Amino acid sequence: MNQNKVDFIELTTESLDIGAIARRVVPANCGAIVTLDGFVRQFTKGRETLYLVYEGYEPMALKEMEKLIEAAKAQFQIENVGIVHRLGRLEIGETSVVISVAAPHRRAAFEACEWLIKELKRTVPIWKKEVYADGETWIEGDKSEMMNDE
Amino acid sequence: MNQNKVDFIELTTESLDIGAIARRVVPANCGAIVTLDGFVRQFTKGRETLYLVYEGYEPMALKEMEKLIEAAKAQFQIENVGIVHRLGRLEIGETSVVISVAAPHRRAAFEACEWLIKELKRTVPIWKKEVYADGETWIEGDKSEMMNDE
Amino acid sequence: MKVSVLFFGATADAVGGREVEIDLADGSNADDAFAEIISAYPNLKQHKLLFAVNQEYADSNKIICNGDELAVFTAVSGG
Amino acid sequence: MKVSVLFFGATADAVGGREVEIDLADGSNADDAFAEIISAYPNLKQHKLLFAVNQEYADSNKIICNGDELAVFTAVSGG
Repeated sequence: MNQNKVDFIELTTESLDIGAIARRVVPANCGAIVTLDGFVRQFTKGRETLYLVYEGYEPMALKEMEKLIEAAKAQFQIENVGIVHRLGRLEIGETSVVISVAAPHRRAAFEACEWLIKELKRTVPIWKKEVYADGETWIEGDKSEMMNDE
Repeated sequence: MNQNKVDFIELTTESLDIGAIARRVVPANCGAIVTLDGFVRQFTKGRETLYLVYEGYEPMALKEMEKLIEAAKAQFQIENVGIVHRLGRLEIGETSVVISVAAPHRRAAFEACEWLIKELKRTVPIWKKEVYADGETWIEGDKSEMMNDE
Repeated sequence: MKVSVLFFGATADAVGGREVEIDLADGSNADDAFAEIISAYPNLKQHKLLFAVNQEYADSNKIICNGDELAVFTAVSGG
Repeated sequence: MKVSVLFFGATADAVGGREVEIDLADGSNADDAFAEIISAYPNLKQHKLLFAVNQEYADSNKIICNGDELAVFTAVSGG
């Protein structure tokens, strides 16, 4: 199966094409891709966001994403994984992260994709700043969650 | 939330653009879309497929897909659902079905998307014919599974 | 009364056509209708069949009416 | 010895910069280093912090070496 290996991780400031990302993880023996598309919400708890800025500790983020793929492949019967996270300024409705998982059976693809986004939000050093009409805030994750599982 | 309602179901013989389908289900209060992309496998149980032909009982298929969306929305906290199934001849690697589910929280999107593809494969009157080098076969689903749950 | 019966995929191949008209006694229910169809096209017996009336999965006891659209097909395999 | 310390997002705002150099006693471990950084930039105390050494989450007891890359940041919020 190694000749089909097409995992990839990328950080980019360009806009993300979900379909193109999903297509890149297709191997010949698979029948399903599950793709998570995370994007910029207009309203969070009733407050309107004008736009977001994502910043990453890029080399460490890539290493952590690589680790997530390795861990996902050890846990789930999946073939290929693609993770692309966008950085920089994102407008409302734009995609910030795409995770595509190809697997022979869709159950594993669903499980792995859900696990990957959960872990990405916990471990990959990327931060978002929400910009409102009247200010801006760097969003901080839940450290206790991070530390308990690491 | 009704002004954001953008559910859709379609049958088409055109090729499917996963990204474009996923984008159509984005409402302002959601942060995640989960998309299932089913496609034509080159090998099934070691046998090589040259191409597939999908046929549908189109008006009934649309009604059954509509019912699935209603049932999914009754069960899961989701906002919008798009289901597009392709019919006609499909080459290896082409997408046959895309199901995109947008939800405020990704857990519900994953659950609903997985439920929808499982039910679609059980209830929506569409059939596939696998064409091999040495013949062709209409694939028949598992009727007992269908009848037990209906 | 006359009703039309649609076939798809494997059942269309088995009966050699995609649509036929059958004559049914008034008051026939779905089970009666589908028994009639199968006896007219015994090739269908090789398949596990599902039945629909007016684009809904059929309840065995559903009374068939003039002009109804029946369909006979194998368990589905889309997706 | 000299090591560089990187800050991102909220911690970059708190210290007013994205990178500083600090002097550490030889044999310092990660806990010592980060205590030093926090005492130099007390604004950081307002945040729940994570620490990395050479682009890996830091083990408290990890001995810091000359030229290591340290980083101080808040719990992540990507995705």
